[in-house]
Amino acid sequence: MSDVKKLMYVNRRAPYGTIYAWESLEVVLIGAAFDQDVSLAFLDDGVYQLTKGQNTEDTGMKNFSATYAALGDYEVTKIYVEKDSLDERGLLLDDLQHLVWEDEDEDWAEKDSIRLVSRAELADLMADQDIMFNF
Amino acid sequence: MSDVKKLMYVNRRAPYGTIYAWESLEVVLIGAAFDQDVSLAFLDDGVYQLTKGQNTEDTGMKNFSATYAALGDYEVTKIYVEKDSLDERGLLLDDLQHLVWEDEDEDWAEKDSIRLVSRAELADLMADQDIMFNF
Amino acid sequence: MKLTIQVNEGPYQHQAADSAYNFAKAALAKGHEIFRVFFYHDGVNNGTRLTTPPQDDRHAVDRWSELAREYELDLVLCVAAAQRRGIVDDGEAERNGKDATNIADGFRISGLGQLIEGAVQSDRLVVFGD
Amino acid sequence: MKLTIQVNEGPYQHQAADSAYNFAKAALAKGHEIFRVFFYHDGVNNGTRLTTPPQDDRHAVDRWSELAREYELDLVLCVAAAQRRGIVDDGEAERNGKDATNIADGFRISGLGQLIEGAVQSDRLVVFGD
Amino acid sequence: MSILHIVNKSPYEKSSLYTAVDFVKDSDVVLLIEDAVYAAARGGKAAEKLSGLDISVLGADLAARGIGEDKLIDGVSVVDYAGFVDLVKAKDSTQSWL
Amino acid sequence: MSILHIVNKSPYEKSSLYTAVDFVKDSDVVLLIEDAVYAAARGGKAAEKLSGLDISVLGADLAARGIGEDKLIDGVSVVDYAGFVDLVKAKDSTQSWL
Repeated sequence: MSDVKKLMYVNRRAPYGTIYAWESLEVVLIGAAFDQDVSLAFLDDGVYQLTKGQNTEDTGMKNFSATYAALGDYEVTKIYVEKDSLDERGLLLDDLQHLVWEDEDEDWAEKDSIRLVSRAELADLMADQDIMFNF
Repeated sequence: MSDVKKLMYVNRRAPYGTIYAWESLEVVLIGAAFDQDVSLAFLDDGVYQLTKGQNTEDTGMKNFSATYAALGDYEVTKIYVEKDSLDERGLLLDDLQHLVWEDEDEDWAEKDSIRLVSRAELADLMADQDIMFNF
Repeated sequence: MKLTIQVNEGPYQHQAADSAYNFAKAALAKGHEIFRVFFYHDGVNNGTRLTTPPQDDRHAVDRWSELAREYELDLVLCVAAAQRRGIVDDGEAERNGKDATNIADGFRISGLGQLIEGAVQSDRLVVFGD
Repeated sequence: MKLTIQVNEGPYQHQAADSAYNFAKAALAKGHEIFRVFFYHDGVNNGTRLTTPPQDDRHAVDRWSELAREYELDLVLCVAAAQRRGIVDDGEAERNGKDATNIADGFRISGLGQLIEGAVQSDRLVVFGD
Repeated sequence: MSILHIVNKSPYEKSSLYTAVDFVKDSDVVLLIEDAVYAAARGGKAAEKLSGLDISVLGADLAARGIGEDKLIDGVSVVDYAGFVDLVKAKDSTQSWL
Repeated sequence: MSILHIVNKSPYEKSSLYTAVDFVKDSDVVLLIEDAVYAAARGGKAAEKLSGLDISVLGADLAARGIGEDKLIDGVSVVDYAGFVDLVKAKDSTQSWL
């Protein structure tokens, strides 16, 4: 499988204020069909994309937050959340949705998709990518 | 002249990276015909709009910096530049264009249009406006 | 209260376009008068009838058109900004030799003076942008 | 080197659209191959033929069309983004019941898969945005 | 005269809020909308910038971002769009810190 | 593998540059384009963030903003668009800190 590349979607924007979060999630869903080695990184205001309890009703905008929970079904299982960004914003891991995937190799055991990483760890992961998508 | 309002154009963006600086200057030129009490404020990255020596040739973009020098002819004579913004960017007044206007009441004496102000002074000026234009 | 509203960004990309619409609707519901809504910069992109958003999303253009119909709103697209972004009515198409128009119902194209006039004639100017 | 270029912003409002064009031109001049230019988000607004910038300014749309003609570039507008912003070709007009089209010469509308494919098939992806 | 200062950008992404607060006078109100509502979330580093100011936050934008009113710093008022309109009327002018 | 970090926003307006520099490794290059070129101007508060990094700046964008090369901090390289292309080729991947 030498033609499998490492793709990372780098999410640094809050949802709703701009469309970048939503339209980049659309890329991830389409990209899942390409059988590449995919990961998502959330840092800076991007961590806000994953918060629980989003209700857009009074803004008239479309609520797309439920889509993140479907990522496991698309075999997108590596979701890196950068810890400093959470800390700066007063967020805890528990403020984010609990995203999981089912591991086919372990009798469909449910596993966490979100992996908390430091800036240094995320930098190492980025250095290892073939392609980074920025929105 | 009770129908004369105080209008302030508040410029906080760098030129060229986005079109806001250029298109807001277009508003100022058109607005000059309305015989209101007009002033311009430059703060944050807006102070970059007034820098000398802009040459856009290699970017392919239109250089509109010469237009600022024409503001005096449009009777736009109050140009407030916020000093903290200059300091933070390492800019001196001498890095900006020398903008002038001719005072009809004093035999067309040439006077400086740019007035350096502190944040507190600019806040006082803003509090005194009827309308502020933001771009 | 008489209001002029300025919209600096296009639909969908920035929430500014949504905020402006929601604010306008609330002001009208409270009985205030909207003298004019002036679309500037990418804001002119709110005035194209060629938009087809997903069916489960709001239609950012049509709802302005509907609000304009209901309240006889004056929705003005800046001509200079519209020319740069390709928003065209019959007059502009003829002037600039374009083979199509895309302006939406309830919008008109006019000069920047309309923004100044709106601001001066109104009690308040409220700006929505990026 | 084989390149895919992604453009996230429309013409004039953000320099991103200019930077992408200047970068593309320089890469072609050096003999590199541009596999695809993918216009996403407001970037699809680079592909409307209804634009009429001031005569003393660059024509941000026409120069892409000319570059495409000279180098047989593949200029792709994302269909989902184009529907939200009102960029329409013949097929889209028919599908969505629109009475006009505005797509410019040398551009085509296609799916997001074209971005992924471009990135995977190329040696580098370079993104220009806000 | 009094000003309604409207801020719509996240303080973690853009400097607008930090500039805006330097220009707020005693009779003014700061209204946080869109991504600026994050500034009023308790525990965030930006929250301290708001202390001592008369702050309103648009409820629709808080809800969209999943920020419960129990997570706000003390003393901020939550308003709906009608309340936004009332604030515009109550102050003599508006300034949008874009 | 090495990364070309592309930054295009003013450090005085947006936080992108401050985040980007946290992710730069020894083999990486930071390229400043558009409004990010202001970061490399001597005397500005953002300049110190660049010390110790391999910095290139797009000359066309410096000239547009009236920043002479004599006003740049020490050690930065000025490149044209062709040099931008060379940097993309020289590094294994690119990351645009939008």
